[in-house]
Formats: sequence, structure tokens, C-alpha cells
Amino acid sequence: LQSSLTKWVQTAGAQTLIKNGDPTKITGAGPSTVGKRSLFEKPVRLTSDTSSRTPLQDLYGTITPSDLHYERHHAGVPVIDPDKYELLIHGMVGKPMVFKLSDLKRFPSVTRTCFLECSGNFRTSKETMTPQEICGLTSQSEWTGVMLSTLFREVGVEPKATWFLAEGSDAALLTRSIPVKKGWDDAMIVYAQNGEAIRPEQGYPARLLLPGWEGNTNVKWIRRVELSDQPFMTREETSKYTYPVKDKIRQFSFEMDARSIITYPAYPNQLERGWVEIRGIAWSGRGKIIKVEVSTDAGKSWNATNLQEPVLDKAHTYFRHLWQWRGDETEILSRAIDETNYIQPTLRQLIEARGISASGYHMNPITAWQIKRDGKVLFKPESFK
Amino acid sequence: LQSSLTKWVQTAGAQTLIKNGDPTKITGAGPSTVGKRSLFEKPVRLTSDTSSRTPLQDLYGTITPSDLHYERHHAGVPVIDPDKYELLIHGMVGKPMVFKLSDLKRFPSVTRTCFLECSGNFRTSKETMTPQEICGLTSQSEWTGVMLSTLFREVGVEPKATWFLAEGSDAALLTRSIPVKKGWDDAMIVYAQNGEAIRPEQGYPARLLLPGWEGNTNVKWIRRVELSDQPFMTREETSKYTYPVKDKIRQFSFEMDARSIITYPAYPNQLERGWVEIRGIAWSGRGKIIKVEVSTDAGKSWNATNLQEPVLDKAHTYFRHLWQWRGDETEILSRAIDETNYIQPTLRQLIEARGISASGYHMNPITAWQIKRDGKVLFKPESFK
Amino acid sequence: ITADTSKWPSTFSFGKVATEQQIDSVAIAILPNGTGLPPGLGTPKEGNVIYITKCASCHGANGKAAAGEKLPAPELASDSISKIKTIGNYWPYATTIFDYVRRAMPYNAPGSLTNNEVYSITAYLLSANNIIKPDMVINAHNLYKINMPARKLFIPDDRRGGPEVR
Amino acid sequence: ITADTSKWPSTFSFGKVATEQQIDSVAIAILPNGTGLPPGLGTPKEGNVIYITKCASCHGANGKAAAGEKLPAPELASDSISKIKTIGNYWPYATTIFDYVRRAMPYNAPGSLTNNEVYSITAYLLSANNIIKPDMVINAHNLYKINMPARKLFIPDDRRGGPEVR
Ligand code: HEC
Ligand code: HEC
Ligand SMILES: [Ca+2]
Ligand SMILES: [Ca+2]
Ligand SMILES: [Ca+2]
Ligand SMILES: [Ca+2]
Ligand SMILES: [Ca+2]
Ligand SMILES: [Ca+2]
Ligand SMILES: [Co+2]
Ligand SMILES: [Co+2]
Repeated sequence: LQSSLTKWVQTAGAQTLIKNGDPTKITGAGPSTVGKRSLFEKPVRLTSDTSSRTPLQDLYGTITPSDLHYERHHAGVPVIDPDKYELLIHGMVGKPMVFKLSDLKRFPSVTRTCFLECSGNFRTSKETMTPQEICGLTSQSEWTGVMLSTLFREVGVEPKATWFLAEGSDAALLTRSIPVKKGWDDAMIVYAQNGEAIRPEQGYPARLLLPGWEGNTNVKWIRRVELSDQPFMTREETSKYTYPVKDKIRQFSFEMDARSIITYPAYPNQLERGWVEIRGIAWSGRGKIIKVEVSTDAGKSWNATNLQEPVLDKAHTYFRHLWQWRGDETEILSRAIDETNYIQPTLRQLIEARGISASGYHMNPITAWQIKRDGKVLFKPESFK
Repeated sequence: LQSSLTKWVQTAGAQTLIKNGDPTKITGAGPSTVGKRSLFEKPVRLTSDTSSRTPLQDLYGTITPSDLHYERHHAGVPVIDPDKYELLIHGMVGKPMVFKLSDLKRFPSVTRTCFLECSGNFRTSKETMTPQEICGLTSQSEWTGVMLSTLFREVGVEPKATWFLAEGSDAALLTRSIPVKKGWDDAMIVYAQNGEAIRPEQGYPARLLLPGWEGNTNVKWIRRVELSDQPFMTREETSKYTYPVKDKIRQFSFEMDARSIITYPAYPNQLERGWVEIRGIAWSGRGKIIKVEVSTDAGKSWNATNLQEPVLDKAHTYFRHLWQWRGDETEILSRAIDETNYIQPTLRQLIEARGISASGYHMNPITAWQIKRDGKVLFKPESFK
Repeated sequence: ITADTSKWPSTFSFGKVATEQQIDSVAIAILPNGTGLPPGLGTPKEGNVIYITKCASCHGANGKAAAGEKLPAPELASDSISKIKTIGNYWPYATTIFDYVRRAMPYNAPGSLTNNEVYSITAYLLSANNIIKPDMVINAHNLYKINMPARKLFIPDDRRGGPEVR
Repeated sequence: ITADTSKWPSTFSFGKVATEQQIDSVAIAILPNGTGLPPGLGTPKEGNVIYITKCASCHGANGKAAAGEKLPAPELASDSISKIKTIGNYWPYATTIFDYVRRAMPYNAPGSLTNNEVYSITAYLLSANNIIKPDMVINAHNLYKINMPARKLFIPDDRRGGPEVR
């Protein structure tokens, strides 16, 4: 007889497709081993051959669902058997060592929330661009793993070691040279993301996490760390992830400068007259956000916004500002200010500082949204070449 | 020719099933609109007809992936069209009102992280029980929504209103009576979970969130709030979610008292000699966790553990304690202490306080794990009737 | 989690004032003082007939499991020696039966009963638990007055917070 | 994010000491001073042959796109009027070519080239960019000495933190 209830419940399961029934009159589907999104919600990353962008305009709060975390790969997503996985640490160390994934998990662990951002996270072209298109190469997760310093201590990093190479086990064997100082400071080898094993696209079974530093340096699928007294000058830190600044080329530009974007209202929202809570995210690779200001008069005046607590170091910080829209045409903008007192610049300020040959790397300009009289919200593209 | 790269990338996509290839030699799959777990990771909820349990032993940190959040339904999961959804607030109010989902989203919003726990979250029977089986009816999310107080303000709750009824739009039309004070304090109507729309099993498109209070009161799929000067004495607050305490039946027992569980090492882990980081979660419905103590000698002595920052109000707090296991048989235990100085009790203390007819509701005893000489870790069941 | 509401407008003007009709179509909750009970009536006898057709398959012939039987749903009636919590020995308010059955039962067809059917089933369950006489007519004027044996056992949460285990 | 390590043991003894063989099988990185370059050699001429077979389909006939052509992969050679960043006008170290091609190219068969093939392709790409003469033999002793035109342009991050926009 127990099974008769089970049967009712299972029959009910088939009814999840009934979208138009009165839900109070139809027994719903029973519990499941793994949940699914509502049939009415379909947030998706916007993909290219080598990247995908987080749908910032569809999100609330500070966590990016792991399956919507942005991607940037240089040879796709490798399939790695966690039982075969090994991390080698060698070079200028007292004792070169190999750690299996289970070894890494035994060390004292740490959990921290921080953002990742591709340093190429900047697009500007047409008015009909969403936050995802403009700025979707940033996401945030709660990461868990071992401090790299704990492993440095275990292998005995030599004092003369000033750089280390981090190498991925993807088909690009992607490599970056990182100052050892960052390794002692807050670098981690992380194996978990938002509570569970790190996702394949974010480096399963383990990645380097360098809080606040450009995405590419946070080497995914990390298999090797080689300590050295100089950088290796890999392709990713010479041909790529460098940028012209006046008559020079800036290299090893690690920290992501403070930035923010209004995610609501934004294209393609349709604004209604009355009270509007302007919402968005702000972040800085140099520490905490201390202030986000919003202008609702095209930059003439600026208002402090509410920052959602807890405000964390090097983390997406949610900001909100209450505004009454009376139907006038205007522009709304946000600017982030971090604990180093850096104020998110305009595109003009960036070009002034770097020259007209400035590339798309490390561009963090203020994003403006145009509010049209009919409530249409459009991106305000700015020519940058 | 652009398409030739696309072709390579797509061909590579088919190779994700190649588990045994050298990942550094095979171009991986390209980016995707929605990510998936690694083929090697299959965390699942443990289901019954009416509930499912979070695999606590598989998780790290403080966020529960939304698709692994515990479930407890009284008539399954309804399918609700967000465009048809409405929340009615009426009864002892100045102005009864109906809010569409889009209305709720326009109000000033708040994001907060807190745990949910079914007040029936307690099992003890055999030695081969995992944290999930013992204590898997608790999970944690970052929630976003509107403070119920904001809506109370909008409808003008009358001073004489002391209780409100919360009613779900599932097939149980589940109802609970809640003191209005909680509504003014920290209650929310939430529509987002871990960054995205709330999941169907957690109340899509909107649920009541009563931080720290028994899961059942956090009415999912909420469609109606009725203000009153007395409780409604619904079935869920009389026949269920009440429990014998000596010769009386305790009703409206809302707050979840402080609790903790060691999730590593736990059954079915196999312990290795040497240094072990004991890990687990602790939480309290009455505020912040201020301390978690661990005993590695079967309760004779207790050690303070490290609490992972940030420690949040009414939230799962991750604790860690470094311990050297030399191969001796012992028992390891954890106890949570919250900001009200409540110390998580033993089962014996609970039975003493409540009498032998104590039921499974609101049971938060210390959980002990037996460590066997061969490294086996087994639950220590305690008879409670 | 407290907002500075000092700069908020007195109203945001989101949402709409609810019409009486909108409220009436969903506001079905019943208070223990009988407020909300609809017109109509029922008897244990009529309730018994409905119960056998629509409820017994899950809750047992008389709201009880036969010896050795495992029901898919809770038992609803108890005799004096039963330890199982039922309406007779555990439910503090008779109004709860009406309210719950009308909103949630039968499990496979919730909301399908007429008010008279619910009155009858409520009368039947009260009678099966020896709380009312088998010929009593139940309606909006007497249901809430029925004295439930378990009522006196219920106390509001007597935990006091702080260090005490209670 | 700083742990109190004062109570930590001097070693946790997790993991294993790496053997020389384990290290050698993966430690393929090359420093700009030539450390790590393997034995072997190559010439632009041989490199050209390999390039045509294994690289040209993605990177263009001579590392350049024909007029109006859109390549699926970056151009690798530039003439003096080109604004496109290539090895010739943007890469600061010749060792990077060897290192990158050996680990990552061809895109569809990474790690498939012999060291001699990589030397030859490196020589070919240097020659196609007019950095070395078309008959130069490239090996571990001279690759790192090659003077790259862009080298002088590179500076380490000169942002200084704080309020300055730079
Ligand atoms: C298909 C199975 C099924 C049928 C038919 C059914 N019920 Fe139920 N009933 C259940 C289940 C399952 C529960 C427990 C629901 C829960 O706990 O949320 C329940 C609970 C109840 C309860 C609450 C019991 C308690 O102790 O709290 C009552 C009263 C009840 N049913 C009355 C009825 C009546 C009256 C009918 C017929 C009109 C009926 N049921 C028909 C399955 C059924
Ligand atoms: C199937 C297509 C394909 C083939 C074949 C191919 N490549 Fe590539 N190559 C690429 C792509 C795509 C990139 C860009 C990768 C990235 O940005 O991560 C690239 C990048 C490069 C770069 C770096 C360019 C820069 O500006 O940073 C070099 C050098 C290179 N390839 C050399 C070669 C050589 C030498 C061969 C043959 C042995 C080869 N490639 C074969 C697709 C290909
Ligand atoms: Ca494309
Ligand atoms: Ca395995
Ligand atoms: Ca079952
Ligand atoms: Ca819709
Ligand atoms: Ca209380
Ligand atoms: Ca720097
Ligand atoms: Co990047
Ligand atoms: Co519950």
C-alpha cells in the first residue's frame, strides 16, 4: 500500500509539463536526486569559439551559479580523471614534490569568495548591448582549497626564487609566470567552487586562484608549479595579455583595477516611471570596494549607493540606489571606488593615460546607459579608437 | 576558413567522453551555454517520497549548490508560471494589495546568506550512516528578495495585527501562522537563490524566508499573506511541527537551536594516520556562531576550532581543526556555541530536558564519530526512545 | 539586514489594490474561533460514505490501519490505547480538520470537495474519534465550539533562548 | 586569509618527493636565457616545408592572410607597414616561439612535433619575419641570443596602485 502513494507521486511527476493547470489542484513532482531550473527560466552564457559570458543582467546578489561562470579557454576544456591528477612543484625548492588530488585535500584548507575577470573583458559597439555583452567575462564563486603558501612551506621554496611558472594540463599546456610574493600572499590551489567540486570549465580538478589578478593568470587544470629566479616569458605574457601604453608595451599587468556596471536597469529593460532601484556590481582586484557612486543626470552629480554587506576583499559587491524616474531622457552611470582610493575612470581618462593605441586589455571604463523618454534603456557606446 | 577552427573545436567537443586520453594532447570541448559537472563527480540528494537530503559529506565551504538543496514537500513541487504568479496581502491591513512577481522585484531588495533546516532533521539508527543520512535536511543559499517589512509598510499593517498566515500555492496550499514581529524583523519574500531565480523545489517563483526558523515555516511558492490578531492553528502547526515536552505539547517552536556536525572525517571515509583537518558546519537559528569546539578523545576534552570568515548571522559556519591521528581508537565530536551562549547539547541532555517522549522535531544533539584502529570511521548511534 | 527607510517615499505604488473578489477567491483560511467557516452542513453518516469512496484507500477503513497493515498516509482515528497521534488524541482544534481537508485532501485531488462534503467528512472523523455523537449535524455555528481532548496539552514555545537546554 | 601556522608541524608529509624522471617528463618550459632548450636544430627551409603541411591551413600561406581573407588563427608574420601584432613586431623573446609551438601547436595536434621540427618551424617563423637570414641554423646555443625588435618596448607593469589612473 505504501507504493500507492509512491505511484501518485510518480504520476504527478509527469505533470510537471502541465504549465497551465492550477498548481494548487495538481499534486506536484516528488523530490529528485539533482534539481533543475524552472521551465520558465533559461539563463545562458553567450558563447564564442573560445569564451562564454555570464548573463549578468539575469543575476541577483553576488554568487554566479557555477554553470553560468564565464569561460575563456585557449584549447578547450580537458577531461581529467581526478584519480590520475597530480600537481608537481619543483625548481628552486628544497624538496620537489608531487601531490595527488587527495593529498591536496588533506592540507589545511581555506574558503574565500572572490571575483574572476578576464583582462579582455571590454566591448563597446552598438546601443543594443546587454551587460553580458559589454562586461560578461567576470563572475564570482566561493572557492575552497589549500593556500599555495602551505604547499610552498611543504616543498621549501628557496629564498632566491622570485617567480613561479604555473602550467595547466589542457591542450594548450597554458603557462604563466607569477611573482612568488603573490604565492606567499593570497594565492590558492582550489578544488571546490560554490560548495562542490570545481567545474570542468573552471579547472577541474584543481586550478590556481590569484584573487584580484587577471583571469588568465589563474591557471586552470594546474599540473605544475616551477620555482625560478626569473619569469619564463611565455606566450600568454608576451604576445597576449600585454598592451601598448603610449610608446611602450605594458607587461605583467596583474591587478584588475576597480570597476562597476549597472545591471538594472540596462538594455534590454523597459523602464516604468516611478521609483526604480538601480542595481549593479562593483569590484576591485586591489582590495575592498569602499564606495559606489551612481549618477542619474549623465555624470553631472553623483550619489552614494548602498553596498550589500558583507563587503569582501577582491569580490563582486552588490550596490543599490533608489531613484525616481519621472519620464525624462537621461543617462545613468556608476563608478566604483576601492580601498586604495582609486576611482573608476571614464574611457577618456583611460585613453589619456595610455594613449590612443590602448588595446582592450585592462579596460575598466564607466559604463553609461541611456534612458529614453519611452523608457527604453540603451547602452551608450563610446568610440575608443 | 573561420569555420575550420569552429570545426576543430566542435570535433573536440565529441571527445569529452575520452576519459583515458592525455588531456594535454587532445583539444578540449569548446565553451557551452550552460556548464555541466565533471563526469567524475556525481553528488546526489538522497530521496524519499516527500524529502531529499543534501550530500553534506561531498561539500566544501558554505554554499549548497542549488540543485543539491534539501527538499521537504507536502504535495510535491508545483509548476508555476511567473507571469501568472501573484502575492496577495490582506486581512488587518490598511490597503489589501496584489503584487505580481515583477512588482516584487521592483521594491528595494536585500541579499543575505542563511541556512534552512527542516525541524525534523534528525536520524539515528546504524553505524553506517553518512552526514547526509543523519543531518542532510539542512542547506545554505544566498537569497535575494524584498524585506517583508517593506511590503508590510506598503499595505499598512494595522497595529492590532499580531500574526500572519503564509499560504503556499502548492497542492497542499500549505499554511503556517507567523508572529508579525518576525515579519518586521528579518523576514523576506525571496525570488532569487545563489545568484539566479529561486529553484522550483525551493519555492519558485517566490517563497517566504524566515532566517533561523524551522524550514516548514519558510512557506514556498507563497501566494497569500493574511494579517490577523491570532494564529490560525493550521494542520502544520498543530498535528505536525509540535512535539511532546514532558506532559505538554510544545507549539510554535520556531527557532532552530545551535547545532554542528563533523562532515570530514565521517562515514564512509577511511582515515590515514598522520595530520587530519577535521571539518564541518555549525549553525544557529538564534544568531551567529561564536565558537565550535571539537573533542578527539570521546568528549573528555574540547578544543576551539578555526571558524571560516565571514561568520554570518543564522548561517552555516565552516569550522576546521587540525589533529594528529596516531592510529588509536577514539571518538570525535563537535559542539556549536552561539552568540546567546547556548551550547549544543548531548542527546541525553535533550531527553532530560524534554522527557522520554521527545519526538524527532528540533533535535540538535552532538554527533559522534567512532574512529576504528584500521581507520574506519563510523557513526555512533544513540538510542533515544 | 535593516534598511535606512528614512528617504523612502511613503508608498512605492507597485502592485494593485486587491478587489474583494480577488480576496474571496483565495482567502479560505479558518480561525479557531470559526471565522471563515462557510455556509453548509454535514453529518458523520454522509461523511462515512464519502470517506469510504475518497479517503479509505490511503487512510484505512475507519481511519485506522488493520493489524500488520502499513498505510501510505497517516491514521486519522485512534482508540484509547493507541500511541499513534491522531485527531482524537492530538489535534487541538476541530476547525483545523475542516481547513486542512478542504485545502489538501484527497491528496490526489486537492480542492475537489464541496463545502458540504468537507463538513460531512469532518463530522465523520470527529465521530470516528469518539469526539461527537454519530448523529450530530456539523455547521459553521457549532464546529468551532467542539471541545478537543488534546487542546489542554498545547503550550506555546517555552524555550527562553540563552544557554538553557529546553 | 592568513592562517595561524604556529601550531603546524614542520611538515604534513602529504604527497611524495618527485623523482628526476617525473620532473623531466613534464618540465618543458624554456627561460629567455635559453635554459631548457633541448638538443637538436632546424633551418628556415625545413621549417617552411613543415609549415606548409601543418600550419598554413590555419595561419595563412606565409603566416599572413591574403587580401580579403579571414584566417581562423592569428597571423604570424608581418611586413613593415602591418599594424597586426606578430612575432616580427611584437614578440620580445625568440625562445617563446619554441616553447609555445612545442606545447600548443598545431592546435589540432598539440605536442606532436619533434624537437627538430620545432627548431625548424621557429627558424622559419623568424626568417618569415625578417629577423634571421633564410639560411641560419637554429639550435640551443643561438636561439636565445636572437635580438627581437619588440624587446625594447616591453616594460613591467608601471601602474603604481592608489588613486592614479594609469
Ligand atoms: C492518495 C492518498 C490519499 C488520499 C486518497 C487521501 N489522503 Fe489524506 N493524506 C494523505 C497523505 C500522504 C497525508 C500526509 C500529508 C502530509 O503529511 O503532508 C494525508 C494527510 C491527511 C490528514 C492529516 C493527518 C495528520 O495526522 O496530520 C488528514 C486529516 C487527511 N489526510 C484526511 C483525508 C481525507 C478526509 C481524505 C478523503 C477526502 C483523504 N485524506 C484522502 C494521503 C491521502
Ligand atoms: C587547426 C588550426 C591551427 C593549426 C593547424 C595551427 N595553428 Fe597555430 N594557432 C591556432 C589558433 C586558434 C591560435 C590562437 C590560440 C590562442 O589564442 O590561444 C594559434 C596560435 C599560434 C601562435 C601564437 C600566435 C600569437 O600571436 O600569439 C603561433 C606562434 C602558432 N599558432 C604557430 C603555429 C604553428 C607553427 C603551427 C604548425 C606547426 C600551427 N600554429 C598550426 C590555430 C592553428
Ligand atoms: Ca565564433
Ligand atoms: Ca575516481
Ligand atoms: Ca519511499
Ligand atoms: Ca514568461
Ligand atoms: Ca520562540
Ligand atoms: Ca603590478
Ligand atoms: Co582572460
Ligand atoms: Co520541515
